Amino acid sequence: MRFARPATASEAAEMMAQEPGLTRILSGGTDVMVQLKAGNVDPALIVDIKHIPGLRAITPEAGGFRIGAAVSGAELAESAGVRALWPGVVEGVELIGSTQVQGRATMAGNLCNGSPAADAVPGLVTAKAVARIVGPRGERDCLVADIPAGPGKTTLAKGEFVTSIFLPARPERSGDAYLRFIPRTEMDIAVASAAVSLTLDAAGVVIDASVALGAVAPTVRLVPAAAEAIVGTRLDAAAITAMTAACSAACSPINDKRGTIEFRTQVAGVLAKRAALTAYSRAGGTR
Amino acid sequence: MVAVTIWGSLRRFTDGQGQVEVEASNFKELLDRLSQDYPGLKPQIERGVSLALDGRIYREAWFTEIGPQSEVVLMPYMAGG
Amino acid sequence: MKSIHVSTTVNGDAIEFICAPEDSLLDVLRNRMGLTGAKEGCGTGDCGACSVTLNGRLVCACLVLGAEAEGAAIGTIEGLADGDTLHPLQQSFIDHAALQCGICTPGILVAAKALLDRNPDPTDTEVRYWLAGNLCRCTGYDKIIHAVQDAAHKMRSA
Amino acid sequence: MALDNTPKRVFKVVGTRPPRPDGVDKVTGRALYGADVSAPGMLTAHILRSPHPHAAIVSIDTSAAEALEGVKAVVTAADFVRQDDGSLRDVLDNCMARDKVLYDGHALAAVAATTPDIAKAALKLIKVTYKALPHVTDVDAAMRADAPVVQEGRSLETVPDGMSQNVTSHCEFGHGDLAAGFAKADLVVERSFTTAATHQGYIEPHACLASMTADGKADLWCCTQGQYNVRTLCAAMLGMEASQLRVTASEIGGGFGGKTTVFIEPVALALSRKTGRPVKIVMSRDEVFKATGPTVSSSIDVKIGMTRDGRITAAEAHLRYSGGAFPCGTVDMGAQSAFASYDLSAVRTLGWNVLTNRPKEAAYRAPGAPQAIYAVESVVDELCQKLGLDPLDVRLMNAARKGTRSSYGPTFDDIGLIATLEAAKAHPHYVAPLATGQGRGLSAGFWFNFGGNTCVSLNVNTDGTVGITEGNPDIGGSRAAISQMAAEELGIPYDKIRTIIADTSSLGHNDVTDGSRVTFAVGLATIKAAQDAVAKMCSRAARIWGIDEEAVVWVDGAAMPAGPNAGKFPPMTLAEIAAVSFNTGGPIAGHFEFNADGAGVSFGVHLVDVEVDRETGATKVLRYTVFQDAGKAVHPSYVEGQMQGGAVQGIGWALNEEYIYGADGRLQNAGFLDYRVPVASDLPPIETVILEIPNPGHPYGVRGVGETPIVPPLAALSNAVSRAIGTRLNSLPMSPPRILKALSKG
Repeated sequence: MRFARPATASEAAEMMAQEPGLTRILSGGTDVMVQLKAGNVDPALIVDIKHIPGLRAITPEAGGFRIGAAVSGAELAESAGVRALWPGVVEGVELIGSTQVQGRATMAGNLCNGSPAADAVPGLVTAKAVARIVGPRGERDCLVADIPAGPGKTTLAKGEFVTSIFLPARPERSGDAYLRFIPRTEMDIAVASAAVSLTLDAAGVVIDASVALGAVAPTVRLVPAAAEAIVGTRLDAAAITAMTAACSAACSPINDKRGTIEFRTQVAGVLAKRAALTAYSRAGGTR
Repeated sequence: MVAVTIWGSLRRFTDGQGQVEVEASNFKELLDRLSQDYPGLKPQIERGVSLALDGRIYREAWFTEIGPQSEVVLMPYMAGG
Repeated sequence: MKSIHVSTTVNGDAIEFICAPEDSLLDVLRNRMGLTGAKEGCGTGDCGACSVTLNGRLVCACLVLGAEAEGAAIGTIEGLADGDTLHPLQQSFIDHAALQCGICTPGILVAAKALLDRNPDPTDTEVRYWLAGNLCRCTGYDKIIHAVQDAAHKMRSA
Repeated sequence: MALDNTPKRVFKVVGTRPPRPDGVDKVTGRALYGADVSAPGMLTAHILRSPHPHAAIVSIDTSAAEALEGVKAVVTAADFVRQDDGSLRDVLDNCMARDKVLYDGHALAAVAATTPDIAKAALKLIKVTYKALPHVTDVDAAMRADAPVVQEGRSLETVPDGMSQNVTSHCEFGHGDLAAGFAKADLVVERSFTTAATHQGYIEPHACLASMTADGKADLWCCTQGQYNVRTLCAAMLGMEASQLRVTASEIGGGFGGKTTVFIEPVALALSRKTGRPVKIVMSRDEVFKATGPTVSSSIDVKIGMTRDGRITAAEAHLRYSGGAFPCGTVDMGAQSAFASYDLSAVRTLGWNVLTNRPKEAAYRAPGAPQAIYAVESVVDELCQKLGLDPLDVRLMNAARKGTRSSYGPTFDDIGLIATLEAAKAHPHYVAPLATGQGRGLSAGFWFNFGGNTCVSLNVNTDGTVGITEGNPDIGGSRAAISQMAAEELGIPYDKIRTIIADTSSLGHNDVTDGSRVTFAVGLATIKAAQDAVAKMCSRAARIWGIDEEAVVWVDGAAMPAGPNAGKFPPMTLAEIAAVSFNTGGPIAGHFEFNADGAGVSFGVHLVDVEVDRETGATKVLRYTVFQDAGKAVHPSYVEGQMQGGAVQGIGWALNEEYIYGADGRLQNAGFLDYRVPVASDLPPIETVILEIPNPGHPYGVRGVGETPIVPPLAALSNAVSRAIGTRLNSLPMSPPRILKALSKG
């Protein structure tokens, strides 16, 4: 195994493209190091991207924020601006691991690890966040929702890696929230999770919504039917029931050591309901 | 004579009796006599037994004295955490 | 496998070491520097026994590569006391019997100091959530929370 | 000389909370644990483990591994002395599989190499040909006649004919006429329960460093609860004499019973013998989960009859425990402890141990008792609910007391159960209001407590300080408690005493730190060793004064002339006597060795409030109070610590901890991520109430306290959850999916 600390993104992409063996990006390292320890990956090259200029920066851009791929959860949590604009995204990132893991783990790493239970991803998906990707053939932008391809898999090509994630501006009276279920209060992987982002009109009626579920399908799942169920409502009981049902219907989870199909299906709906109510209140709505 | 209470699953080796009487003045004599009088108990005694004497549990202690009025209960050898 | 030469700072001392690319910072601290205060309880970031600070951030040393220490400032339990004067947290853990076997104690102290550096007056709930990544199997955490709070109180009134 | 042998009731040092002697080392990172030492020229070893739950080992070819550059030796079962004794053979076969691998993670070879990476690479070069065999991991399935047989020919003569060969032992306890008892009951409840295997979960993985020289002498450094037992086991497996093997116990990072045996220590010694170099082995966390002792898994039926006013008329329990792939006696202790809290005229418990393709059970805090008492206390609670009775009143009405014939045979002496129940009843927690969706549960618990073989030396230094050498690894502050008892007995300040833990060559045999024995038995031996030294100091003073040594008494740390000589000479303090010891006969030391008995049983009562999220099945523990009889709390902080730590391990067991096996027989959660021990944010403060009903078997009244606290939480939590959600779960852990499922049915 070789360890490299390139000075630029293009240099990093180049060395990964040229390496015939397995390569791994090291940003926070909280997933890669565990995989190395378990011996289930044996990369030929580890590329530390933390020293590439800009990758540890949070930069205001077009009313939103560009978040460098090496920004840790703890650093993101300290950014009052991002939290004010996208509180649900920040709370998702903050739920990744312990305080110690927060000191290292990154939003981009959480995305590129490809876990269907990744805490950062449902919020990013409902935010319509865009990842900037650098590869041997240059730079491209891609919706975060289009990056996960299945457990442990992404749509990134050989040599490509995420350099930043852009959280867009959003209209007034918008709010988002993320909730997950874990057996303990901390330190677990989500058994099911839900993110809801919505925008209200002046009367408190939902005019735009997005609902995404985690850990209930091979990738984080956007549930348009759940969003439709609440658009045009003030989250009355009937709307909530319809949204919950749409969420449960969208689930195709597995039975494993962390939870059953039945449990995940039911709890995903419960979490979506609770997240929607929080997002609604963050958007300034009163029911 | 000392009356020794044995535990239920050993009764098949004592002709069904839950309590047997043996001549003994200490733990060692008691175990020897039990093995002699009830050979079926021998494997268990060799694996190890504890002895409750008037409510106190002894794990080995051969020379622990047993009075004629003592309450003597045989128990499996115990190990803990 | 090519060894890497690393220059770093540990508890304020400039240190150089050679490590393999796959060595974790924990491996380096324990096996190359003889700093065995950070413990390996899991090697996967789930127990917190190897907590150290890396450029002021609380991290699990088992989830950091040794090579990443280049140019960084690392803080370990061995640097918590000021010479022969214990840090108030250390004294408080002894006074409140906040340790039994003590294997988790170095990690918890490093983590608790990182908390009090940021938040000198945390609530019990804040202490509990901050320390959720530090497993302790002996104490049930109760005396740990008391010890942290008492140290915080003493540090605030100092 | 005259020694005061009446139980002491006024204490100066015992009952205070001084700083522990190992405190500074442990808060500064200086304390040396199992993995913290190295030796010049040291090799590192790694162990090859079976991926199969059950397979015959057809062949092991180590030649390619041995040929790898940097590999210095490979060992397999062939490198150890085959044992005739069944239990020793089991320990050895668990360290290194001989003919069959019996569980996922079973060790079958080990490699010592110049670096850890080379050792790991070499493991991949060992070619093992397995013949896979059918496996069974569930205790009830393993009892069926057609179940795969884990080991043949292991059934004791106690097992009734016609059972599966997986049943290795059977026991029965109790007295009275069950049928008549049940006939008197107004209500009989019969329920079946299961509990998952749980791991002790100590944060320090097993680690050792072995060094054997060409003349056959060896040193072994390891984290263990009993260095003498390690010596006994390793010497037998290596064919060594005990005197040639010195075992030093490192500081120990938790044990809870799991470090009372050996796993890697004989392997490191064998590799060191083969290479002539020191060999270090440190287990990884997944090895700890896969191959070291979890507790038993269990399946239990309980039937209890009760009158309308709450009197238990008859009680019966059938317990099926599996201690994994080797015979295990834990069910005996479960069967004996199941009904220990009750005064019963008709009671019977039957137990069976069953082999499964799981790791060999190791003791875990009150082994066998939590499972049995969980089932019993759940049924008692259900009876209380159905009959509309207060669960504390019912327990008080039926409580075992002095003179009760216990369910396991002996008649109880002074025990603290009633006082403990009354303390719970009088506590504000018991009557605090509960909100909707919340529930309160309670349970009693019991442990026998052990004494055992103990040896202590006490040396009086010429400057008036004292060194104590004892032989039991300190897992929870025992060095402090022992120093306190010595200070009390000698009448000198606590900080004049330093207690250390001897290696096996420096002191006679001591049983492992188990069964809550140390503060009781080592404490007692320390008191006796102190009395031995005091007698010698009185004698020295008598000679200095020229009076009869019978006329000297020891008061407040000084020899005083007594009787006809009272007041004739000023008292001589310990320091003054010590200062002239070279002139008065040489160094002064006290010693005591014995096989302790009279440990005194221990009872506890736990109260817990929970709130259950009915939409997710999540349980939040809101309030928790532990009531326990400590006899006499020597260092109350560490007594509280035992009560709190045991309670939290029990909470983990009740709510989330479990060994999860797949249909393939492999352990699915061999790590702290998915083996979910409680974290700080899961818990409320754990309140404690220490009762002190003196143990007549100890001069200060001390009882062991360490094990009982893990017993009540299982049923206390289950009873609280059941009352909160209105339906009863009879299976542990009560994980959220199980609670949600119960709610959807209820």
